[in-house]
Amino acid sequence: MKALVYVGLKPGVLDPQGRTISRSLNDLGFDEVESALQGKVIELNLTGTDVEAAEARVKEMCEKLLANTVIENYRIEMRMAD
Amino acid sequence: MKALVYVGLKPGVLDPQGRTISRSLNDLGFDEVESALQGKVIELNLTGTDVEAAEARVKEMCEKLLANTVIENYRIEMRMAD
Amino acid sequence: MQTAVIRFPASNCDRDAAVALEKVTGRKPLIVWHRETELPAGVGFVVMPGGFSYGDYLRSGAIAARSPIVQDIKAKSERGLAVAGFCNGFQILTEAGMLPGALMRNTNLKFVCRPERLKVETADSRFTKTYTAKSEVTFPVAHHDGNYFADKDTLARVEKGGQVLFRYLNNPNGSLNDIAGIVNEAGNVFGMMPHPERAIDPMHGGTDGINLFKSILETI
Amino acid sequence: MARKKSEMTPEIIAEHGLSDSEYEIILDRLGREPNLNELGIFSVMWSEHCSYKSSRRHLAKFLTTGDRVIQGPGENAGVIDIDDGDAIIFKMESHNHPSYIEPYQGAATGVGGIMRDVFTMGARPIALMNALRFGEPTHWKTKQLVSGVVAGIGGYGNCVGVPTVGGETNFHKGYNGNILVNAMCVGLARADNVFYSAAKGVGNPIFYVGSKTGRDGIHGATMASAEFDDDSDEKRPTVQVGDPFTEKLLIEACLELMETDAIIAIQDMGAAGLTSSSIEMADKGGVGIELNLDKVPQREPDMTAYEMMLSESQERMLMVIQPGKEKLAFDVFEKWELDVAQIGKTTDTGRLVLKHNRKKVCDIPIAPLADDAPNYDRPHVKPEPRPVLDAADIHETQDYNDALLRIMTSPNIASKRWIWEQYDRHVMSDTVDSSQSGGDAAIVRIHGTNKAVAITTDCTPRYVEADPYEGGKQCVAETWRNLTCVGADPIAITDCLNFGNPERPEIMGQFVGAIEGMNEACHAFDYPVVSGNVSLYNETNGQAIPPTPAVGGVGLIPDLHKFATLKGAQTGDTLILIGDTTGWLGASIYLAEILSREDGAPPPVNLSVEKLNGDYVRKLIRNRRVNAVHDLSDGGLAVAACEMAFGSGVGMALSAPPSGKRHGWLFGEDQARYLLAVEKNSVNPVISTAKAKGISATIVGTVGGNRIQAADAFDVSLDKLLAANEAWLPNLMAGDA
Ligand SMILES: Nc1ncnc2c1ncn2[C@@H]1O[C@H](COP(=O)(O)OP(=O)(O)O)[C@@H](O)[C@H]1O
Ligand SMILES: [Mg+2]
Repeated sequence: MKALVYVGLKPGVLDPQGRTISRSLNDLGFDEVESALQGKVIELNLTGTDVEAAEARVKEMCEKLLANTVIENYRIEMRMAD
Repeated sequence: MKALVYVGLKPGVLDPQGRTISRSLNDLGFDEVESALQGKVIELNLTGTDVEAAEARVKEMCEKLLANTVIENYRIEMRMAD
Repeated sequence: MQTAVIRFPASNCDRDAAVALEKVTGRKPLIVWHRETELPAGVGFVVMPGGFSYGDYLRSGAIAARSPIVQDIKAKSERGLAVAGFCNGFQILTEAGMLPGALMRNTNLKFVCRPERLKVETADSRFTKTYTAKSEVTFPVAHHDGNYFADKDTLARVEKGGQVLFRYLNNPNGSLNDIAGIVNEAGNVFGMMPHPERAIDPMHGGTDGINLFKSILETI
Repeated sequence: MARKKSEMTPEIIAEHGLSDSEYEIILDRLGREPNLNELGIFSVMWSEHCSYKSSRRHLAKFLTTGDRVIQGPGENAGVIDIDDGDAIIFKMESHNHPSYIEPYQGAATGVGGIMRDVFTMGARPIALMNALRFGEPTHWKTKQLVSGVVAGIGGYGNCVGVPTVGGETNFHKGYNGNILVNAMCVGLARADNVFYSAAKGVGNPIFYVGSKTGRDGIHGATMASAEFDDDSDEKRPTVQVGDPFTEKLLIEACLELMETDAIIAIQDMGAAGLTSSSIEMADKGGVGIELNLDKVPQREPDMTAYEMMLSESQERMLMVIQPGKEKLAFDVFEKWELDVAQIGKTTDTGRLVLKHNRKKVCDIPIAPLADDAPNYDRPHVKPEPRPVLDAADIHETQDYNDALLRIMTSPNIASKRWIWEQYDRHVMSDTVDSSQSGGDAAIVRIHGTNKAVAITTDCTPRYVEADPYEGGKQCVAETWRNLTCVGADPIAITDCLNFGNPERPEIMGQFVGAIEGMNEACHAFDYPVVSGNVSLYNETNGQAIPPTPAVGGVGLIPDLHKFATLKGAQTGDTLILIGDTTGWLGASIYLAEILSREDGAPPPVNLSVEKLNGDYVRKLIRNRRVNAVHDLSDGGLAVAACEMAFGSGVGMALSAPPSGKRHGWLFGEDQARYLLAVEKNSVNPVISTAKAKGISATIVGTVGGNRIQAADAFDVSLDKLLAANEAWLPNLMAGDA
């Protein structure tokens, strides 16, 4: 089983990385880029088969380690192995 | 219009971040974590309405700036504004 | 006074901190390995040193903040133990929730190493009592993630409570309100991005940092 | 013949970079055909990178011994004695090709690799340097390369916690297609606890420590020995990713184990990974080695023997452990959370035997791999000597203010603050002086003592291009001079010889000429080469880089009460120039920046004058006769005076030339010269003693005010000039991602 955890900055927190990316894209001639945000994806490979239980555990991982909730939001997507 | 660009290390490339994350999740008692991979998501806000044309441009952005294809893969997801 | 420096994997200013503590106390600090679950008895002051604990992977200081020894230090700090974190140590203290706010990537996205002038905001604290309020000091900075952030309410509370001890005169990283170092509400846990432990020797970085160690060690 | 029904097609052999005659030697030594694993092993061992097949016979000419040399070339790094039982271990290495392909990781792993060379020998790394060459600032790729390389060097060194204290950075169109990233590491060890790579004994356990093995950079060593063409961007091989966190743990773990008697021999896995490390250890110790590849910690499933032997995964070490100390070794490495495995043993067969999946997959004699490696005497031709230019025939600028400003904001002279502020220069708390002051050599204190090492890297490729022999001399002389400027006794050098394709006689001519020139300087100064590295095939589409033999010098400051920098000039000081000025403008910065010309012979280096002048300057520093010292190099007297003014924060006024034209006087690049800021009452003794020794010493100006002036030439505000000098690189790099 896999969990995809998306971690991004909360709205209102300045994202210098995103800003630099959009500026550099503009500099390269990609004028259509209005703004950019950069976040992280953490892909976890998990043992077990109970998706619901696993998701609850992943939520705990996020709160405990994967996200810093002072500045970050997170979102979890569970996937069965393909 | 939005483009979500997922950038991750190619399979086989060392991912020291992912390894350290999975180890420390194990240390915190999350034994179900077998491995972890860390990647980036870049969310681009774009002007224009032609999704196909936009996607081709985003692909170009990936090749030129957003990913280093020597070690990284990328995947693009287009979204109409909601 | 027995002091201690915590050593995490890839701490790299642990020796610098130890040299500073020995210089001021005349006694070698204990070096405590991160796997320990309890601080040795009798330690009155703990330094979380600079470096790149766990490679700064995930977020700077994040993984170290979850280590067993930090849980023990956190509990003891709630009962009054004096703790200071410099650079990565500051990041660890915010990640552990021992200090408010967070340290984000420098706004120009680059690592910055330079001597930085700071204003001592107040001498009314355990960590700055031997400085003159509003005086200027120079400490080196060397970090990639030193951009102090806190939400509006937290920031207002920190400012109002006089918890800001040092401010940059020439903000190198985008920190809100030019904040370089803060103390917790109780006044016993302190963190700063600049390196006072690299400013204790005229041959290397000047001597402006000595008073910081003197201040805290006098009060214990 | 056996080759008829061979599995080894000419294509496979060619893909492995082996020539027909090299393959014949393999057949002869083995008495049979190699299998693919064996072919791969021969191919990396006989690559230019590992075998030095084009350079070996010329490197052998170097002076490599001296009173303070504990270990010269041939080990992972050179070792010198700095008294009191302390030893300094250092080396410089290139990571050019990978840095061009993936600037961040290429540069980062370059730093990681050179550090491993140093701590493998028992030294704690205490300083890093970097010598960088990029293409034209306006070239489309340059900015991205500068940005990535600098971030990579900082990202690795900062994390590991070793200060990056200095370096040099050039820009020239000759590097558009091939940048140079040369990193140097200096470490501190106890002279009686240095570790070597020769395996010893029979049946001793072989340990693998560090990161797991993946399919990284397979054939990296052969890549470093091949030219680029336009397709290289497409055929990009995998580049290794560095993990400075593991490196830091590896340093601490190795140094901890080195405090015990558990290690018999140790070797880092650099280029050609497990292959070259095991073969070098066995060959040096005259033993055989048997490895069970099933035991190798692996990052990916189903790795073949071929892949494991050729992988260039980073942060790995191989060691021979004292029997009975296995548990001790395991305990230390496990404490530091490193992968560790006992993967084999030493044997008395003189053969490398590999087992995988319970089958023997390689069985070859070790001696031919190392000793019988090809050793070519490539044809070489001397370049036509260039004419000596007479300053009188060279156009003199009509606007000296403008000329000074242009030179001070030119790519090679402009401040490199944008670069070195991204490097932690202070960690370990022993940096006495670094890039920060713009000084000639970095000064790093030996922890807990009152002595220090001085470190510098130098090379002036345009001189080497103009005349490889004189240019080679100059590179060594400049490092010697820079160490002297801070009051150090120069001890020894390391080098990184970056050149084009050695199969071209004119390139080989540059290479041979430079080495012979360097060596002459080494002899004149009693200044041996103790380690080094060769990087050839730095060319794209037949366009070679300017010949760039980068030299890293190390010296000793015995007493930190007596050293100098260019920071100490005081208002009221007199400026004294040591050394003769003829106004040499051939191959100068003035010629390049003001007249867009790169012609003319470079300034000759008179080594005995160089020695005489330098020894005198060092003595003045030791006697505390001078407040500030700076040597004259690129841009001559004018640039040296500006740099001293920047470092000291006070203006300088230069007097009119004693004779000759002003441009030659101000911007000429005659060698063996130093600019001293001397307190008033020391001026007469400094000059009269010089005269007595036959050394040219001239009063050339005074210190004070806030302007940079030269009589009848320029007069500009110090602040304005400094601001312009500082602005050039940040402006170039503005907005990089
Ligand atoms: N890549 C770099 N890394 C660190 N420091 C650098 C780098 N490039 C230049 N510097 C610093 O800038 C200063 C000027 O360099 P350079 O002109 O090469 O000095 P010199 O001519 O005396 O050898 C030196 O102090 C040097 O250490
Ligand atoms: Mg110099």
